[in-house]
Amino acid sequence: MAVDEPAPVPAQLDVRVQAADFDVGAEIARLHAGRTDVGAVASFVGLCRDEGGTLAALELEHYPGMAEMEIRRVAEAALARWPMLTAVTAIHRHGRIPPGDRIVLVAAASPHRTAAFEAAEFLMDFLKTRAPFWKKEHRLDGTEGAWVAAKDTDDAKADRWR
Amino acid sequence: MAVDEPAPVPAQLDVRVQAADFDVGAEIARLHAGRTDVGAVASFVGLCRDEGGTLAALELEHYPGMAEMEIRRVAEAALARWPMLTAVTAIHRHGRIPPGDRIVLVAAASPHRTAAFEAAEFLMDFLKTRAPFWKKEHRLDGTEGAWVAAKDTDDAKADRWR
Amino acid sequence: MKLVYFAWVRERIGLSEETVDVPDHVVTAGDLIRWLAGRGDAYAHAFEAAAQIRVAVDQEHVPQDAPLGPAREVALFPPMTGG
Amino acid sequence: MKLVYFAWVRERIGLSEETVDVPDHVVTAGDLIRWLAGRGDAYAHAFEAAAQIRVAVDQEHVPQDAPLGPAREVALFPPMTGG
Repeated sequence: MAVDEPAPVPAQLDVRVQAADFDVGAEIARLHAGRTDVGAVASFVGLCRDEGGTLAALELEHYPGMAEMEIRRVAEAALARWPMLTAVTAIHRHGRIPPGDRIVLVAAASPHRTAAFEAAEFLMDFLKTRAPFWKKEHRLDGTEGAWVAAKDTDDAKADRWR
Repeated sequence: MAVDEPAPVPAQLDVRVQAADFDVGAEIARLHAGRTDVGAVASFVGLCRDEGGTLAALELEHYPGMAEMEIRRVAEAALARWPMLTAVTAIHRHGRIPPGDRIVLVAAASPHRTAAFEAAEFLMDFLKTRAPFWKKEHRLDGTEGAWVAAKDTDDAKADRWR
Repeated sequence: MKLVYFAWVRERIGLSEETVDVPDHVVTAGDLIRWLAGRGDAYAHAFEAAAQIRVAVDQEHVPQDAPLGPAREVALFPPMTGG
Repeated sequence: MKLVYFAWVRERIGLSEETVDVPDHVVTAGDLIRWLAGRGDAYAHAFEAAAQIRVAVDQEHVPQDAPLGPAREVALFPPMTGG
């Protein structure tokens, strides 16, 4: 495991903040298309989950500009920490997202699997705790839902990497 | 994190050993399609990698029958270890696979991300060390390549989970 | 100084953004939160759990004890819940 | 007893599978490997690094000290390199 070997070409970094859905298969394929030095792509899809059967949608508010910059900073930290990574993609949606729909994708490509897995988990841990997004619930009965509370466990997961 | 909460319906388990390629986006989508209790799908794609620019293809030999059974045993161990998992998919190809092509997909779905990430990494670690597949190199110059040697680091990764 | 608010901070104040003249004694991000909390009931409610409030100066996270310096845009918001 | 071979074990022996009558003193998987290694140069080469050889009895991994019991199919192969 040549963890300290530099990638042969600069790593590809793709960060998007958008209202539209994304194509998971196409995004993962793009991380290794046309190259033969990538052995591993680890990825994560986060979905709008309905805990109690009462959710109409989550409204994702974001800080335009900073959201993209902050995710880019997290992705650059991952590239610095795992120099063997060949590519990282992070896409985060905003706006109204119903249960079952995709919210976020992170994917990391590398010659070997450990760096790809670790980087994908690192990206999610810091994206959760640093990217300026906030979720508000809209309920099926039309009543106003609550703002989703931040979880201490998410801070603890991010702190593991320090 | 209700790690010990049983999944509301039996987890979906899909194991395939096949010569054909697979559709990563469709497989990941299938892990959460039609349900709203899945918040996380972690996945891994393993690709044929050409270290030195001399590889024509890897030939993947497998033990028919046992290959599928052993991957299924590994997937069942993951479901036992992370009872919150809602679905696991593992697809492993055999036959001749050129550099850049997909070899393996594992994906795990769960309400929360930690179980999905851990299970995907667990599946790969044990699939590497327990599933009866062997890789032989075919070289571009037509000379017979070597059988790929098993790595001690892969055994060490699998041992972490014991 | 331009202030921008998000999520329940925005809802409680009733504004997405505003431009304010900040008195000289407001040096750090924490000073700003305490000063804003004194601007009326809506602000007091928004900043009642002051320690929870996150601050970004020109779109970068800063701790509450960081000096604001020549900030163009200061954002105040609850802990993030994206991902 | 049906024996099946994979990867370089198969190549060195020159057979994918064969059915053999195993003598009574062959009790464990390790006994089987040692007995096979004595069946000629090809087998000796296949099993020269005996400790590396993996064994599956009726398509389940077993350690070399496991008794073979009433096995229908015993597979002998190198460490796996899938994934």
